Amino acid sequence: MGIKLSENCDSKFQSAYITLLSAPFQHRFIFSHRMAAKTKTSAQTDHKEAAINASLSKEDKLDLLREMVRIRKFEQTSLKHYLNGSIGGFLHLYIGQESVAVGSISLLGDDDHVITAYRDHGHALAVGMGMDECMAEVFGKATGCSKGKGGSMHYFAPDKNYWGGHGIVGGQTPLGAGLAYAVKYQGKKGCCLCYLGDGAINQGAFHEALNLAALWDLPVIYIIENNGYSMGTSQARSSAFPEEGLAARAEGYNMAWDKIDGVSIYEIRAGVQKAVERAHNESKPTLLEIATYRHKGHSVADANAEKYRTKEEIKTYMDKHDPIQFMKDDLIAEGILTEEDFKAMNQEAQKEANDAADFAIKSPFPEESEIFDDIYWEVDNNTEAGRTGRHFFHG
Amino acid sequence: MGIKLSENCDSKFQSAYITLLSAPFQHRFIFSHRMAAKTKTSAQTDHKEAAINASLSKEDKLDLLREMVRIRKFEQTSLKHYLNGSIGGFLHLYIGQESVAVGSISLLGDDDHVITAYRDHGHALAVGMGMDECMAEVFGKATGCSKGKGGSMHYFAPDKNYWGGHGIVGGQTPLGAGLAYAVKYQGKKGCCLCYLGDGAINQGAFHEALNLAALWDLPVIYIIENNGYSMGTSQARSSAFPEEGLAARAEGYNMAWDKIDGVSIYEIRAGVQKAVERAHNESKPTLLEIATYRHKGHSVADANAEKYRTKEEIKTYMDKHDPIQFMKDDLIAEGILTEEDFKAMNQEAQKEANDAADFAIKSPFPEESEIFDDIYWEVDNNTEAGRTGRHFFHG
Amino acid sequence: MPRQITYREALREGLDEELAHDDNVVIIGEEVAEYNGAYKVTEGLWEKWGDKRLVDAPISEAGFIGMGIGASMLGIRPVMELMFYSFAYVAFDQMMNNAATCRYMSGGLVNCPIVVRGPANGGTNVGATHSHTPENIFANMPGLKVVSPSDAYDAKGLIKSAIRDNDPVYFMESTVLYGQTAEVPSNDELEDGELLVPIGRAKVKREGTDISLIAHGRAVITSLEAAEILAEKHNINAEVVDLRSIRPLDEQTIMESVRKTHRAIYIEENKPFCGVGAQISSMIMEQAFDDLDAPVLRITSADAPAFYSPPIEKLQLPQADEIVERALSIC
Amino acid sequence: MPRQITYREALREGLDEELAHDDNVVIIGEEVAEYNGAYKVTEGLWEKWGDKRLVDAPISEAGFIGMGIGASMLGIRPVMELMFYSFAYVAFDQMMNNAATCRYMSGGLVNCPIVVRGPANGGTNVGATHSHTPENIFANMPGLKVVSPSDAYDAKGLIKSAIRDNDPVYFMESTVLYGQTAEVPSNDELEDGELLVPIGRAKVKREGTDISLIAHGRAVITSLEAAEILAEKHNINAEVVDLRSIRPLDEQTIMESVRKTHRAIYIEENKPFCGVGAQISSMIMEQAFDDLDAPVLRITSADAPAFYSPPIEKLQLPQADEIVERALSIC
Ligand SMILES: Cc1ncc(C[n+]2csc(CCOP(=O)(O)OP(=O)(O)O)c2C)c(N)n1
Ligand SMILES: Cc1ncc(C[n+]2csc(CCOP(=O)(O)OP(=O)(O)O)c2C)c(N)n1
Ligand SMILES: [Mg+2]
Ligand SMILES: [Mg+2]
Repeated sequence: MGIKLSENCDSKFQSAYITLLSAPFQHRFIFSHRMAAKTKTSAQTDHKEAAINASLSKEDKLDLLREMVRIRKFEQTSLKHYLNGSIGGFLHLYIGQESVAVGSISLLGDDDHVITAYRDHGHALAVGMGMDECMAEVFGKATGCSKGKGGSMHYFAPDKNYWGGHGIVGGQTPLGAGLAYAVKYQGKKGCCLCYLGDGAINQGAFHEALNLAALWDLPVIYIIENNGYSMGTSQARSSAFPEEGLAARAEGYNMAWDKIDGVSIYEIRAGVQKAVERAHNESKPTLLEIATYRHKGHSVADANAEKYRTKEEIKTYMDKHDPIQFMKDDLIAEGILTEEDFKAMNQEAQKEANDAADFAIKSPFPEESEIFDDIYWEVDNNTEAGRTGRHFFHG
Repeated sequence: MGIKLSENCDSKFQSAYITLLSAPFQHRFIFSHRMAAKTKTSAQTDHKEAAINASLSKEDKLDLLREMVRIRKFEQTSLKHYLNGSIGGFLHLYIGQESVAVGSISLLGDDDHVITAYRDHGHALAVGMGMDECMAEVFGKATGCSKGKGGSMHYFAPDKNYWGGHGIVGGQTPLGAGLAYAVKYQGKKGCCLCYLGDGAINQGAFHEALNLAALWDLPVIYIIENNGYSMGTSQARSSAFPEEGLAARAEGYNMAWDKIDGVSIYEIRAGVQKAVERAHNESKPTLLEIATYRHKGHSVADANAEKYRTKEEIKTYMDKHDPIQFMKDDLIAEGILTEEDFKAMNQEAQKEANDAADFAIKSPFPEESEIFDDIYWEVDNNTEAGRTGRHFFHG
Repeated sequence: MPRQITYREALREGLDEELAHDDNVVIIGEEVAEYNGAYKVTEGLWEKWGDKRLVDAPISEAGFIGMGIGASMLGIRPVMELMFYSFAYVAFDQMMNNAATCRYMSGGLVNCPIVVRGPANGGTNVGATHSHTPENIFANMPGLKVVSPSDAYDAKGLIKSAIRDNDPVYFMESTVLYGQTAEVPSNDELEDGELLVPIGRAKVKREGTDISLIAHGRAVITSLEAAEILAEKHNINAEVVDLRSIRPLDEQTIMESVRKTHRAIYIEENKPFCGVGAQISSMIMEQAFDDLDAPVLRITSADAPAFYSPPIEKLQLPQADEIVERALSIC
Repeated sequence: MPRQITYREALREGLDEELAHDDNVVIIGEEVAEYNGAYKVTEGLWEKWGDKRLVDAPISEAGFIGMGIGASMLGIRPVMELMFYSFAYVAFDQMMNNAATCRYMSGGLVNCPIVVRGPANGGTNVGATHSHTPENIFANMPGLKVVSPSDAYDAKGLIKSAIRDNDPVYFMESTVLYGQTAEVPSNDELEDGELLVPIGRAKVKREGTDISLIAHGRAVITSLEAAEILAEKHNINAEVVDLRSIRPLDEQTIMESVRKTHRAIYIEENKPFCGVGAQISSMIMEQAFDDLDAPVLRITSADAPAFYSPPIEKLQLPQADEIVERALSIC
């Protein structure tokens, strides 16, 4: 029944981990969530030696780390400007989860596509969007990637095969199936990575999308970024699931699935690569669950971030399960990175983020006249159809 | 993982059955659907000897058969009047599936509730609604159970714990969870049987309801009446599912599940009883899949009923897997029924159905003035709230 | 003799021509392929075009319509059938958010050339859940287009335009009209070789001078009946205007008619509260207040869920008699 | 000194009192219990009432609202929180069909005393998907009630009435108003010992003679501001009418006001096409045509998805200045 991909669901991770935690937290985390401590295990080494990772050059590895660091600096910088009042609305930071977007997106080619939820900055930078346009967007500036119309939750870059940034929980999951459908329809060898949260798995649209993907052999890979919480609700309080975890829901659709420990970008790359190959070669979907953790609150406005999670838990994750630390230590051990290099990398990324903030600050707000642009393609392009009939109404 | 209740998923049923079928049909029925031929097997005998069945008196058994026969005659009679033009709209007949409603509902007590989809006549009669009010409803008469307002798809009898009759596929499944929620909230030892079709399992609302039921330990029993088709689409063309069948989707929610062969009302009673006990004693949900078959088209208007299914297939089911035939033969073998008795039972039921049709025909249509009744409780009851403000508008 | 075909055939021809016109057009919906469509609109198309172009979907409207929206972003042109438009309610978020707002939220980087079509009408004794008429609801949302043809000619011409349109078009038909015939020229009779009716242009179905009966969908037919009675029995010459497209809206044709007749009634099978008629009548009164000799009236479906019982349900819908009576009250 | 509390506190008091008043009242929603509510409306209630009465739900709006509807049929009185009313769109079928039509389709055997509440507003830079205002959409459906309080007094009085109402009530709040205070008497100051505001009665928030500014929700506040400017700068005495309840509707108070002032503007944060204002203005013009000295005008949110950028989004909403300007155009 179903196809359980690998037996790397190493129970030692889980039990080792659980002993670190306070009792109520154990209750909440029961079953599915696990991340390795940053000390390497043989399993980690295995992933690093997987073909997709073994072929990485020294520069490739440094690039992966750099990408994660860039995301973190971007997020820390946007946080700063949110706290000083320059940014409003929602700001859902990706800090702690960087390995997921960077690791998985690093595997993609020209006919592969990406779509995600509102916690979308990491994926945006990983697909190659610039910090300037991303930062300007959260500031609501005309120079933003969505001209200030979408905001933090709604980044798009179709030229980079990046289809958003979606605010309605689970709403992007049928779209992800659709992108895969299009790729297949057009006879291309490609796939779509569609990310969602652990809370999002309980939206009906996701279930419908899973069935369609499995039934029609769509090359879509659903990646549950399981950070243990949907806002203040732990996974155990929002989802019923079997011992094997959330991804095991795939069994009901006879769909391949796997669980991945997100602390290691190597494990992510090794695991996601199998799914990408399945999509490319067999046009089959996969459901992946990647254990990860968000260091910050649900959004910057989350006043309870240290209430529903113990300080101890947060500290444990930050100290022992941080994917950046983990890779940094690994590259130092491998001898291709020094503490100095790492510092320089951080400084560079920080400078880039600061420059982006300066760019955003200096950029103009959109014009009032733009309110009625970008609603209808036909109007924007001043076609015959766009000129026929009244498209907009006042009261 | 999950709880597979029993090992009665007897592969011999399936393979024995499949050899009866033409090749395309085999393709369509691959995996999940199975019903026993009407000759008894030891498995059947086992079910008959289950405590819940062993305790049945001779009269009880005849009552079960009579109930199925009543449903069939009701349906055949409504069909006749649809074909002669007295009934319009949709008419989804339950012919062939009678054992499901009768067998499962026969197990219920005062605090147990029932809700189903639009193929709702069988359940209505099984909970004890009268043929007159049911027949008058399809005729759109004022004497109908819903005063002619709901029609064939929307029978209700709250006094009999029967909560409809729902036309939107899957729409009743959260309601079923809600009825169970109420029973539990009020501290009663009861449950809700919520029926749905094999096509309905792909509605998002059902998936959300499954998660809620499992997460919150709601005493709801979802019964998939798997008749192999949703309209003209076979189960294999609408659902992705593992070898174990549709009910195995419960695994993803760590929910108990089982598959039942619907040809035998004993098997249904034995299987559903376990779920009822689980609901009553542990307040836990169950997902059941009952293999069954509809002899007629999706609705009477289904012009293709003999296109998407071969005539041979339909004949096989009618001849070899009909639950009424099956029970009749069994009771004759047991020596508590004769061919004569059965004939009399049919005649009696036919007379009751004919009388109901006469009642319906003679009944008046509703009055135009009733259009604005039964919309707001407060208006109907002429309360202060119902008299405050304008509730209805004309153009 | 001019060619007469049914509304159903007209739609089918339109779909067939667009399948031929653009390889990216794909028709997806419940029972649209092997079953030939629940209402036989797609009859024969699966046989002709095969599995790739006609796809039977599971009963997962949110899933497959959302999928279509995603595919449309990459250039596929999905034409989704809702067996009943009422089932849009389980796909509502996909249709209101993803189809309507992605363009805006991306600052114009994305567009969704999807068509969602199906019957949106009451009057067939299928009960309240199957009789919704959500023209007003979808037209409320900027980014969406809502079209509602009342005859075979427009059904063909508009479905073709809808499929070629680069914005989401929600195309609302009527099961009651599927069997109605109208004159629809074959392509070789046409100068351009095909029939494209622009979205956003109303049609004066009957010229008149005394009162404007403005309507969409099947209510146009009822209005034409009423106009005949008004002419024959009451010597009142009513003009009948068919919106055809609700958004974009042909305001000009409406206003020209009203400025000529000085009286108007909006007729629709939509429910009254915040219905299409509320919008149109309020627009007319705002813009042509001094041209009006009487308030604009509205005739809608009864403000109640659909009644199953056939004789009563009929009374819930706008009737020609009622139109006549109310027209007389202001003429 | 009269007691001043915030809109948020007023809602909380109302919920708390109803939890005490009826054991069948249960509050269900995302983050309503342990987290104290995303907007802190339910703060402290879980601590006080425990797991049975305050229930944190998974992100399954169709599932848990549908569940609430089912439970309400058996006498439970669920008060469901939508974190944003925009999320109603994933539960739309449950809210439009199951809650609204089961009573009708059962010939009156069933009723659904459910409340679905949450903020339905734009103006907080959260983008188009989170800024829907579906008052018009739900009020379109007979069987539903739609309520929209504009101040703390009404928030408390109406939520209590909504919970006691035996029909489904969709209760639309505003995050922008949560922090606003108003005078709300404590129960011991009240004759009946509690504050119940009837659903279906509008409130004249400011008496005037020259023009009626009719509004609901936060637009009432904007209208009051405009009325002050009109009085101070233009010597125009505007009457401000707060609908409070959109369906049922207090037509009488509206008409009385308009018959007195002969001029009216409807102001709302709803979108224009088939918005609440379309309904009200069309009703006024139909019924009071001869009493009007000018057409009824409408001021709504801009007819575009919500713009994220804060300074532009503000311009999308009705402004006091705009109301003043348009009032002057007809006074
Ligand atoms: C349909 C819907 N319901 C509720 C919300 C509000 N909301 C936004 S994010 C969120 C939590 C989602 O958690 P999860 O899926 O685990 O993702 P994470 O935030 O952890 O990345 C909620 C409840 C929403 N945006 N959409
Ligand atoms: C949301 C929704 N989509 C589509 C339909 C139309 N429809 C009614 S019944 C049906 C088939 C359902 O099949 P299944 O669930 O297997 O039940 P069965 O008819 O076999 O009892 C369809 C597609 C509907 N009523 N509701
Ligand atoms: Mg999460
Ligand atoms: Mg079926």
